This record gives sequence, structure tokens and C-alpha cells, in this order.
Amino acid sequence: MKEILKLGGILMLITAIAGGALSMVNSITKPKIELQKRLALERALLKALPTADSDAIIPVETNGQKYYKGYESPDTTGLVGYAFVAKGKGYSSEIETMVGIDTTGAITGTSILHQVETPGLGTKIEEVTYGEEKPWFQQQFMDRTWEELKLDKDGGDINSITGATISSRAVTSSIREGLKELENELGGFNN
Amino acid sequence: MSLFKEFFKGFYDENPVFRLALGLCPALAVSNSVQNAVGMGAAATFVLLCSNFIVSLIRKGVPKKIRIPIYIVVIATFVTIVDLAMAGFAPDLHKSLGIFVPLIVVNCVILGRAEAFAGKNNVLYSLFDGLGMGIGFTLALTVVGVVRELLGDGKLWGIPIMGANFEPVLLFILPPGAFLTLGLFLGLFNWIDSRMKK
Amino acid sequence: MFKKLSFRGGVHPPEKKELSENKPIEKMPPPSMVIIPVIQHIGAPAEPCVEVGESVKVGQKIAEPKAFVSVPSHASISGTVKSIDKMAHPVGGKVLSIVIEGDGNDDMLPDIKQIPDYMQQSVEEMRDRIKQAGIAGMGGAAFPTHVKLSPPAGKPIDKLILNGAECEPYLTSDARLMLEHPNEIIEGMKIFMKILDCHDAYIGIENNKPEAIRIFQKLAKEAGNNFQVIGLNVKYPQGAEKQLIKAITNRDVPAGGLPMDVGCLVQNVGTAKAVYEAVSSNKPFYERVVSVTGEGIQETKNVLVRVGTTFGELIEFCGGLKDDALKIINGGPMMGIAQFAMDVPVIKGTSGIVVLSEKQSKLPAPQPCIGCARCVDSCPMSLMPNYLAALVEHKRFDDAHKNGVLDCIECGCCSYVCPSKIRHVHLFKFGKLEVNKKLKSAA
Amino acid sequence: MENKLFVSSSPHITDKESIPKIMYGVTLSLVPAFIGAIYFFGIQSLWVVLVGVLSAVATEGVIQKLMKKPITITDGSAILTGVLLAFNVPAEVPLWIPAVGSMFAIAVGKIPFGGLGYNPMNPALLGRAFLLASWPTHMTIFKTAPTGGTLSGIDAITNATPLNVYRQAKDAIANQATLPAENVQEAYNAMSQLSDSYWNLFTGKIGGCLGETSVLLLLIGAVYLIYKRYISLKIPLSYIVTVALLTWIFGGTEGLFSGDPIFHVLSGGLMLGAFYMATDMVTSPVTYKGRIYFGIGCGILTVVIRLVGGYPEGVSYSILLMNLTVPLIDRYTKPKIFGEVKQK
Amino acid sequence: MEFQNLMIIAISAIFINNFVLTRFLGICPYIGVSKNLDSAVGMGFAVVFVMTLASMATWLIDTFLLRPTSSNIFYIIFNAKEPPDLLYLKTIAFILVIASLVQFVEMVIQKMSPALYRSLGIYLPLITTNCAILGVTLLNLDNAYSFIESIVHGFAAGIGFTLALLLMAGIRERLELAPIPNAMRGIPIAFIMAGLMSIAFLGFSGLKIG
Ligand SMILES: Cc1cc2nc3c(=O)[nH]c(=O)nc-3n(C[C@H](O)[C@H](O)[C@H](O)COP(=O)(O)O)c2cc1C
Ligand SMILES: Cc1cc2nc3c(=O)[nH]c(=O)nc-3n(C[C@H](O)[C@H](O)[C@H](O)COP(=O)(O)O)c2cc1C
Ligand SMILES: Cc1cc2nc3c(=O)[nH]c(=O)nc-3n(C[C@H](O)[C@H](O)[C@H](O)COP(=O)(O)O)c2cc1C
Ligand SMILES: Cc1cc2nc3c(=O)[nH]c(=O)nc-3n(C[C@H](O)[C@H](O)[C@H](O)CO)c2cc1C
Ligand code: SF4
Ligand code: SF4
Ligand code: SF4
Ligand code: SF4
Ligand code: FES
Repeated sequence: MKEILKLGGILMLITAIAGGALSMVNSITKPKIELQKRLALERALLKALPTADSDAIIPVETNGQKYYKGYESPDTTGLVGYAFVAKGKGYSSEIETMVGIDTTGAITGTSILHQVETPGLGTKIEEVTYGEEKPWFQQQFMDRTWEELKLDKDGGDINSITGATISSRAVTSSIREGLKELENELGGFNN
Repeated sequence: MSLFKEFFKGFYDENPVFRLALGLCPALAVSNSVQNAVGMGAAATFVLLCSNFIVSLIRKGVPKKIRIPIYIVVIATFVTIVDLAMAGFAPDLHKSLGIFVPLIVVNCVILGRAEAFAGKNNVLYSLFDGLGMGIGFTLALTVVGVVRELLGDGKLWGIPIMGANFEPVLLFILPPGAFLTLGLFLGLFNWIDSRMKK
Repeated sequence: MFKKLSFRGGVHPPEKKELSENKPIEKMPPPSMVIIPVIQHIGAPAEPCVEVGESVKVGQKIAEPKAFVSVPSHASISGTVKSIDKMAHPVGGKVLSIVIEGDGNDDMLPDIKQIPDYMQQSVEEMRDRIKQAGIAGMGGAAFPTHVKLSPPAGKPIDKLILNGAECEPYLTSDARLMLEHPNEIIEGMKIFMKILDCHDAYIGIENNKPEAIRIFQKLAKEAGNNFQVIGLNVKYPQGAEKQLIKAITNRDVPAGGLPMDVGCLVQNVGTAKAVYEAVSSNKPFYERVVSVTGEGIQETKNVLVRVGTTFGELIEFCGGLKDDALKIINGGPMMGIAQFAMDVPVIKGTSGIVVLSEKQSKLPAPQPCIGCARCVDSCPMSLMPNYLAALVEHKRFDDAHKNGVLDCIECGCCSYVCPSKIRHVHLFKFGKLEVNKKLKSAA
Repeated sequence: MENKLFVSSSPHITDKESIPKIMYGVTLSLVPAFIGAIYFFGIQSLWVVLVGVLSAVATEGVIQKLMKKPITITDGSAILTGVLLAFNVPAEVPLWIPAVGSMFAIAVGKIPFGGLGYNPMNPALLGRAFLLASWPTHMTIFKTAPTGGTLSGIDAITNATPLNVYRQAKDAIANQATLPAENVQEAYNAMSQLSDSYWNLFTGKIGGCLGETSVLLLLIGAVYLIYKRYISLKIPLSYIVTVALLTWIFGGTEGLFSGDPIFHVLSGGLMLGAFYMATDMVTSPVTYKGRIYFGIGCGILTVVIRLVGGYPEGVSYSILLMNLTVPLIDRYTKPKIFGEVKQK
Repeated sequence: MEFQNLMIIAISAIFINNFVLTRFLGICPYIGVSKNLDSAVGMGFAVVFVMTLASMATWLIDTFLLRPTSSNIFYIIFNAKEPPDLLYLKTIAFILVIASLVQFVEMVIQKMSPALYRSLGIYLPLITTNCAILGVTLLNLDNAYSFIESIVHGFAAGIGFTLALLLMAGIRERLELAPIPNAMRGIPIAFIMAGLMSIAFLGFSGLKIG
């Protein structure tokens, strides 16, 4: 019994030392990690709303709807558009896309936040052709409104990725549905 | 001379993955690209080095009966440090390695070295052993990663190098490709070994 | 619904009976010399009771059994004992054998004569005559018949089955016997029934011998309703004891058990005739019918031949070998044993000598098993020959034992059907040997 | 004379079948379907099959030569693997596709396990699965419309396989709330047209992999195989019946028992799979019951993949998956030894 | 709906994202204990058991000790201003929990059922350092599964592991009898086989349930 207590004590001691060391490390890295998270979101928002000021994209939460409003200048004047996260079931994951639109409802930019599709197939939704800057698949959405968001396979004119229709459809449809909802929420775009 | 040996044995003779068949799970899971492989290798090497250091330092004072839990605590501590640091400074890598970073805790290479080497040798030797083994582990992951990324994606370190007409063999970056590549490498090294013995 | 009289598995090799089935039994004159091994049966060897130089008569006992499961041997020609030595045996190896040089007189022992009212003898007397006559089963395994006729008290026999299946390709000795000596067979059967106090008898005959079936049906009518003739599907190994019992009585002899465990006794038709002769006229087992057949023999025949005659002399009697003859088999082509030389003697269990031509003799080299399942489908014992063969090949005898290698009856169906030409039976014989060795050393 | 006698152990006779005979027999039985493929999809079918076979044979020969093992390319099994692999790709694939597929089939699926008879999984199907995973675009695009017909009336998608059309229509009907009305109407039309296409499905005048489309021609070969006893009906029958039953129960768009079993039985690779690939003796169970369970298992998995899986067709994967279970099936369906009394 | 959700989690963990074949977790026991079917069955049971228990235990630890919520025990006991965020301790906490859990289970089984202990006992210590167990708990946390979801996921992951292990064991028993080239014998051929198995399991990818 005494031995067990002794051994337990040693283990406790070591664990405590470890815990202490870790809390120190944690205090250093925590702000860094949070910063990274914020930066990632900020980057995505800026891709979606390239004309907005990085400090003037404001989250809005109404009943059930969550979106962002982007302004031209830091003092939140000059509304340039909205951004929201579209979610759709892809081939092997839920694909989350940050979508930005201008005030007329036309897409100004997109950025995939999360996807675990098949490498080389579904991941082509983020593929950047060599020498280009932006992913070719998402570039097709630029300046479209939700009525124009339809894959070739579904009778529209957005080229789907060969071999990855499911992922292509997931992105396209989720953006279209999201846009429709946002339009309802805002009571229509001004065009 | 023998420090030298402790250092280099992990490269080939006692390569943890190819010869000792240890650390196979990460060798499969994160070898789909060279970047991931090197990242994981570096993380594991750091943990290996640190845990070998601490373990060989405290080995005289550790009661035999609870040495394994103590080693695990030591290892888990360094793993957490790596995990936190990676999340803070290399978020993309952290994301693509996923849960395999915390899983370094149960990586048998590390516990294995603590138990088989650091628990029995002095600090200097243990450091060299840890470093050699870590580099050996990294090398192995990288070799598998090179094959998989090259064939499966036509790239190395994310740079396309197989030419525009190459149609990548997707299977190699899919899970089956990991098993097949590693299996073929293990067979290849067995074969080389039997050849050299002859 | 009409129940098919058959068993699971089995194969249909070419029958080849036409080579010899129409050849009436011919009596071969006594040979100049005979070689009589002291063991021609399952059980303990008998001990020679004559000396070199002694002169013997036909039917004289020359080796005496020293155990219950054993039978005596008798001189099959008259002459002098030339040597008692180890000699080649058709079942393999070398066995102590008594060589008699004939004097050409063919002198019979005087007490071989018809016994009046032989059916009136007591059961003990009958059994003793069978034992003294040296009768061992003629269906192949040569098990001492008097032993089979002494079932232990707790195991009464209620069904006697005469085995006239003769399912091995080529062989026709039983068929000829049934055509030419049906009455003796029936008398033998009656003796069995009396000894066993059994009232139900069957004779199983494959449907490819319609003539024999007809003859026995006629006799059955005369014999009364406790004797039935059963026409069996033509399928090898229809004549194997357990399969025959299954087909006729639908009883399953337990694995590792004996027919008497399910109240049955199976006797070959030739055995029945030999038993009749022993009980009715005291005639010892010194001659039998042998089919000499196959593509490699000049003249196929069914021969009544003295036990101990060498294969060479018997084959000479049938015109000799053809030029392309390459393989000589003691027994049929499915279970028989290939001979190294022709100086081995005909023994009590030799039902036929099949000579195969060069083209037939050499079997293709085995290839890997492709899992076609033909062997599994054909195994009458419901074993998995493919798996067993692999186990034996890898010397995993314990696993082979667990998977029933000892239950294999060595019928050869598996090897026959195997497209990869795997030599299962060869492996199983080896496997059984090893398993039995282990069992013995464990006991 | 005496010493020239040949001795071997019993039995001394064997039946006339041999591995090459069986393999070439099966290859022969595929000739009708092969000729059909050339008719339906043009001369390119010939090249695809030729390349598949040559690559399989060459791979086997070269590896065996390198390993200094006996070369067994004449036993016909590699040829058959090559043919079956080629039958499992679209006719218009670039020729390196069957070449690489056969190579994988033999070099990874067969030789490492010890060659003929020891491979746990069907090599040709492994080759196909490898191609499908590696170059899905080549493997799922059917450019060539078959000579003489297609699904009646669905002109817009002449080259789609019937199961693809079925899948898309079914998805559309299931999600009709979110789709434009004309798409839904189209889907309903497609559904009913599928049922009108039995004759084309039966004769093979439809899109699909090179050798899988013609039920008629495959059945002709299958009859020959059954006659020669190279295959037994246990696996194909239990497989097809299971597919028919399950698709009838679950395959419809109007609740249970509204499916179209005839359509499902006639389309896709079911016939090729059931008669030629699930029956591969090396990779199927040897026991009587085992073969039936195997067929049922294949059927269930095929229907699961067809109805809710990621692919329109599930035959290849279901056979591969069932291949994995063969040792377990054999083990648990071992026949009771004659006269064996259950112990314990 | 709740049930359907659990179904999806289960089917996904067993077939689509099989722990061994697509997530590469638990490779060592998968290769090491698959030479013989009987021990594979034992190992399978042990893993299912421990995975389920570990999922339960770590969910509780996570929810009541580590996570900065109002139900955090430290928050309640010490009456702190703000719930402490101890998530960074998850690795160390989970591995200790699993290790003690395995110890505890071993002791309990030994007491309660010596027969079960004889068949499972030797596998239990192996499990402590099995990444599949730690992996399942980390995945529960990553996916923010509820208590019930965690249990189902742990159980199903164990079943998926067992399935792959049993199939592999059956095949390897058969491969014992095959003339595998010397260099490929043992682990290399097991990996090739795992690769082929994983190819077959691609058939389940994209399965849509519910
Ligand atoms: C291994 C594998 C992974 C796949 N991954 C994806 C994927 O990530 N995204 C996707 O849309 N389809 C994926 N698919 C599905 C097929 O490619 C499917 O045929 C395709 O989505 C249909 O597109 P198509 O109409 O262009 O042929 C995958 C298929 C396989 C075999
Ligand atoms: C050790 C042994 C004991 C036997 N005892 C009996 C017996 O008591 N009663 C019986 O009817 N048969 C007995 N037999 C004979 C067998 O049932 C069987 O007839 C004999 O082995 C020949 O069978 P076969 O010609 O089918 O190979 C015995 C056989 C052996 C090997
Ligand atoms: C595969 C096989 C086939 C057999 N075929 C016959 C047969 O056709 N006729 C026969 O009398 N005995 C045949 N036997 C032997 C019988 O099983 C049995 O031993 C014999 O009929 C018993 O009679 P006996 O003691 O009078 O020889 C066969 C044995 C085996 C193993
Ligand atoms: C009826 C039958 C079906 C066969 N099916 C296949 C098959 O689907 N795929 C294949 O690669 N080989 C097949 N083979 C050939 C052979 O069994 C195959 O090459 C082995 O699996 C290789 O060891 C078949 C052979 C037969 C007799
Ligand atoms: S669990 Fe440990 S022993 Fe097993 S492969 Fe992973 S690192 Fe190696
Ligand atoms: S030769 Fe063999 S199989 Fe034929 S009847 Fe005689 S014992 Fe039976
Ligand atoms: S020889 Fe043995 S294993 Fe082969 S079929 Fe006959 S009883 Fe079965
Ligand atoms: S018959 Fe021959 S090839 Fe067929 S399963 Fe049996 S052993 Fe294998
Ligand atoms: S079980 Fe995954 S690392 Fe060992």
C-alpha cells in the first residue's frame, strides 16, 4: 500500500510538472493560435469581398441567419456587399465555402473554408492552374447571380470538374441555395 | 566512433519504419505528400530527441514499475508542445497532419526508443540515438512521400514536375496507395537485405 | 418421392468394363511355383508352420495365426517348400513369404470334400471353418472375415449387405462371379445370416450389370422376402462400405466407427462364395478370381488363379504384355497399387491386375490448386481435399488431423477430378501415417 | 522389361480437364461477347482487348523471368485476366489504360501472392478498381454510342450508361423539391424510358464497358461454361436472384416493391460479373453452401452500391469485397464430415 | 432523425471511413494480431470494448474538466471568474485516462471472469499504446460529438477495426499455405493485402445513408 502511494505520488508529481510546463507553453501559443484563426477567417472574407476594408467586415446575426456586411471604409460606411458561409454535402465531406456578393447579388469572390474531398478529384474545386492566380473552378462563379448558378450537368453553363460532379454540384448548389436565402433575408437585392 | 554508429544506425540498418516496422501508422497516414512527411518527421524527431534526453536524464530515479506511464507523460508533454507550436506557427501543416500530431504520443518509435535505449544509456548517447532514429524516421516517410506525391499528384513539394501530359495515378494518394507503396518498400528492403547477406 | 439410392459426392470415371466383362472365368493350371506371404490381410501376420524342404499338398495349412485378428495361409499347389524368406509383396515392401515349388501333381488334401447338411452345423463350427479356411475379405481391404462375423454382444447386426457393386473401373471379377456362381453366393449369404442371426439381407449391384441384377432378382424371389436386390447408381465409389450402407439403408456410419455401429455388415460377393465353399466343403482360401485387364495386356481374361501365382506367370497366361505396357496395378486404377516388378504374387485381396499403356501411365505434373472445388464436390466423405492436401504439404499434421484426414477412405475421387492433377491421396497416405505416429507417441 | 515399370500412387487415372483447358475454355466462351463488342463499339475494342491480354501475359512472363521462377504464361490464366480486364473498361479509353490495368492486376494482384491459385482477390477486378480510382475520368466517360441503338428515346445522353441515367433520374426525383420542374419531368421520363429499353439492354445496344453490355452474348458463353462444368450455377443464380429481389423491393421511386428488377438484372456488369468474375474459382468459396452465401453477399453489396453508393454500378466492388470474405466463408461452411458426430 | 444521425456515424466509421483501411489507425495490431483468426477475434472484442469505454470516459473528461463551459468542474468547485480552458491538456489527459482504463478493465475482468481474462487478457496491455483508441477519442472531440454520438462512434470504430482484422486474419491464414516470394513474406505481403482490401473498401466511398 505504501509503495502504491509512493509510486502514485511520483507519477502525480511528474504529471504536475508536465502540466505546469504545458500551461506555460500554452500561454505563449494561445494568442498566436487565436490570431491564426482570425487571420484565416479574415483572409477568406477578403477574398470574398475584395473591395471591402479589412477592418470593416461586420458579422450580422439575425434569427437563424448569419452573414457579414462589408464596407468600403474603416468607419463602416459605403456598403460594398455581403458575405456568408455556404455549406453543402460533397463526395466525402461537408464543403464550406465563403461567398461574397455585391449589393446587386452578383458574386464578388469565393474561398473554400473546409473540404476533405478526394485528393486529385474533389480537391480540384481549389485547384489553381499553373501560372494562374485563382482557382479556375471558382472563378466561373464571378459576377453571377443565383439564377445563373447551374452546372452543365444540370443544364446550366458552369463547367463541372470531370470526375468530380458531386463536389462541383455541392459547391454550386450550396452557393445558390445560400444566395436565395440571403435574398429572402434581405428582402431582395437592389438591381 | 560508436557515437557515430548510434547516430547512423537509424538511417538504414535499424531504420524504424523499413527495418523495425515501427511507426507504421504515421508512415501511411501522412506520406501523401513530401511536405506532410517532412513535417511529421520533424515533429517526431523533436519529440524523440527531447524525450530521449529527459528519459536518460531521469532514468536512475524512475521506479521500474511505473516507468512506462512516466515515459508516456514525458512524451505527451513534448507532443503537446509540438502540437501547440505547430498550430500557432504552421497552421496549414497542422491542419493537414490532423490528429496524427497528438497521436505521436503512441508512436511506438518514440516509446520504443525510450524503453529500449534512453532508459538504459547516458544522455549523450541517447541524444544521438534519438536524433539518428528521428532522421531515419523522417527519411522513411519522405521516401514514401516522394513516391506517392510524384505518382499520385505529379508533384514534389507541391511543385508540378511530371509535365503537363502526365495523368497522375490517383490511387497513390488515396489510402490504398499508402499500403501498397509501403508494402513494396518493405519487400524491396527485405530483398536488398537478403541480397547483401549472400 | 423416389429416393435415389446413392451417396454424396463420387465421380464417373470411364468404366472400361467392356474389356473383360464378357470373358467367362477361365481356370489357370497350377503354376510351377507360388509365393505365399504370411500376411495377406489386415491384422497380425501368421507364423509359418512348415519347414524348408517339407512337401505340402493343396489346401494344407502352411502358416498359423497367433492372434484373433489374423488368418492362416494355405498351400495352393502341391510340392515342396523351397524357401521361407522376405519377398516383395504387391501391397508394398517385403514380407516373410513361403515359396513352394510345384510337383505338377496338384494333390488335394483329402478332407476337402462336401459336408452333408452343412447348414445344420453350429454357428461356432461354421465360424471356425471360416477361420481355418483363412478367409479374408475379398473386397479390397482383406479384413479377416471371422472377425467381422463375431460382433460384440451389444452390437447386433440387423442388415447384411452383399457388395456386388464392383465400382472400380476395369474390374469384372465380381461381375463374372455373380453371373456364373449366383447360387454359391446366395448360399454364402445364408451362412452369414445364420451366423449373425440376421434376417434382412441385401445385395447391392450397380446398374451397369443388368444381367447380374436379373439373375439375383430371380433368386431373390425363390429365397423369400427377406432378401432384396438393390440396383445402385453407377458411380464410383458406390462399393465403398460406408457409401453402400448409406445408399441402401440411409444409415450413416459414424466417423471412425464401424458398420456394426449401425447394425450393418458388408461382405463382398466373392467372400460369400469363399465362405460357402469353406463351410460346405472345408475348402481353404487358396484360389480366387482375378480380372486381368487393361489396355496393356494382350488378352484380357477373368482367371480363377491360385493364390501365390506370380503376376508374371498370370500375365503370361493372358498372352503377355503389349509393347507399350508401362504400369501394372494390383487392384483397380482408382485404389490399386502400382507394382515395381512382375515377380510379386497374387494374394487373397487381389481382385484384378490392370495393365496400363505408356500413354495412360504417366500422369501430368501437379500444378497449384485453383480452388475449383471439384474435389470438395466429389469427396464421398465430405472432406475438403484441397485444404487437407495443402496442410499435409506444409507438414501441418495437427491441422490435417483436425480437418479429418483420418476419415479419408483413399478412394481417389479428389485426385481423379482435380484439373491441377494434385496427388491428394499420396499426400493423405503420408499425412495419415504421420498423424497415427503422433497419436501413438501421445498415447 | 521388369525395371521399366512405371510406379506412382493411386489413383492411376484422372479426368481430362486441366488448368489450360479450363482457362482457354472460358476465354473461348467470351468470344461471342468479344465479337459483339467489336460490332457495337468498333474496331477499337479489338485493340483494347489485345493490349490488355498482351500486357497481362508480358507482365507475368517478365516478372517470372526476373524472379527465376517457371514461366506459366501458357496456362491461359493471364490471358483470361487480360481479356476480362479489357472487357471492364470503356471501349474508347487510351490504350495505355488496359496496359497499365493488366500490369497492376498481375504484378500486384497475383504474383506477390505466389501466382495462379493463391491470389485472394480477383486480379482483373483489382485492375479495374485500380483504374477506376486512378483515372476515374477515363473509366467513367462513354463517348462511343453503340452501333444500332441506345436507350430508346433518351437521345441527349446517348453515351451514358443505363445505370448512370437511372442514378441521375433517381437522385433528381428524390431531390425534386430543390430542382426546376423541367428537370424533374425529364427524370420521370428517363425512368419510364429505361423500362422500355429491355430489348436493347438484352442485346447489348447500350452504353457501357466494352464487354459487359450484351446480356445475350454473355449468356451464350455462360451456357457453354455450364455445359462444360467450368462453372456451376450456384454463384450466378444466387447473385442474380438476390439483385432482382432487392432491387424490386428497394429500387423504386414510389416506396417499397416498386422497383424494376428486370432493368437491374439486365443492366451494368451484372451478367459479366455473375457468370465470369464471381465464379473465378480461385477467389470464390469451395464449399456448397459457401458459394451460395457468396452469391447472396455479392448481390446485397451490388444493390447497396447501386442504390445508395458513390457509384452507379457496384458489381466490381461487391465481388472484390466478397473475395475478402472467402476464407471466412469457407471456414464456417466446411461440410460436415460423413458420419461425423458433433462434438461438445 | 437522431437515430438516423447515429446510423450515419456508425456506418461511416465501419465502412466508409474504416479506421484501419482509410484512416490508418490501429495498424500495428491489424498487422500484428492478424496471423491467426482466434487471436484476431480476441483482439477485436478487446478493442471494441475499450474503444467504447474510452469514448465514454474521455467525453466526460472533456466536458467536465477541460472545456471552458459552465459545467466545468474546476469552475464550479473553485468558483472561478471564468471557466478555465484546459483543452491543451487533452493529449496528456486522454492517454492517462486510457492507460488507467485499460488497467482497470484488466483488473475487473480478471476478478469477474477468469475465462474472459484468459482470452482477452493478453491483448489488453497492447491496447494502451494503440493509436486507434486515442484516435477515436480525439476524433470524437474534433467532431464535437455528443455523449451518445461518442459512444456510438467508439463502438462502431471498434467494429470496423474488428471487421478489417477478421477479414485480414482469414486471408493470412490462407496465405500461410501460399508460395509467397521470400522478400514479400510476413509484413510486406500483409501491407499489400491491406492495400488491396482498402481498394475494395473504396466501393463504400460516397455511400449516402439517410
Ligand atoms: C476513389 C474515388 C474518389 C472519388 N472522389 C470524388 C470526389 O472527391 N468528388 C466527386 O465529386 N466525386 C468523386 N468520386 C466520384 C466519381 O468520380 C463520380 O463518378 C463523379 O463524381 C461523377 O462525375 P462525372 O459525371 O464527371 O463522371 C470519386 C470516385 C472514386 C472512385
Ligand atoms: C481394427 C479393425 C477392426 C474391425 N472390426 C470389425 C468388426 O468388429 N466388425 C465388422 O463388421 N467389421 C470390422 N472391421 C472391418 C471394417 O468394417 C471393414 O470391413 C474393413 O476395414 C474393410 O473395409 P474396406 O474394404 O471398405 O476398406 C474392422 C476393421 C478394422 C481395421
Ligand atoms: C473407395 C472404395 C471402393 C470400394 N468398392 C468396393 C466394391 O465395389 N465392391 C466391394 O465388394 N468392395 C468395395 N470396397 C470395399 C468395401 O468397403 C468393403 O470393405 C467390402 O465390401 C467388405 O467386404 P469384404 O470384407 O468381404 O471384403 C470399396 C472400398 C473403398 C474404400
Ligand atoms: C470460370 C472462371 C472465371 C474466371 N474469372 C476471372 C476473373 O474474373 N478475373 C481474373 O483475373 N481471372 C479469372 N479467371 C482466371 C483465373 O482464375 C485467374 O487468372 C486467377 O484468379 C489468377 O490466379 C477465371 C477463371 C475461370 C475458370
Ligand atoms: S502504434 Fe506504435 S507500434 Fe504501432 S505502428 Fe504506430 S507507432 Fe508503430
Ligand atoms: S476393386 Fe475396389 S472399388 Fe472395385 S469393387 Fe473392388 S474394392 Fe470395390
Ligand atoms: S481420397 Fe479421401 S479426400 Fe479424396 S475424395 Fe476420397 S475420401 Fe475424399
Ligand atoms: S480439384 Fe484440385 S484444383 Fe480443384 S479445388 Fe481440388 S485440389 Fe484444387
Ligand atoms: S496502432 Fe496506430 S500507431 Fe500503432
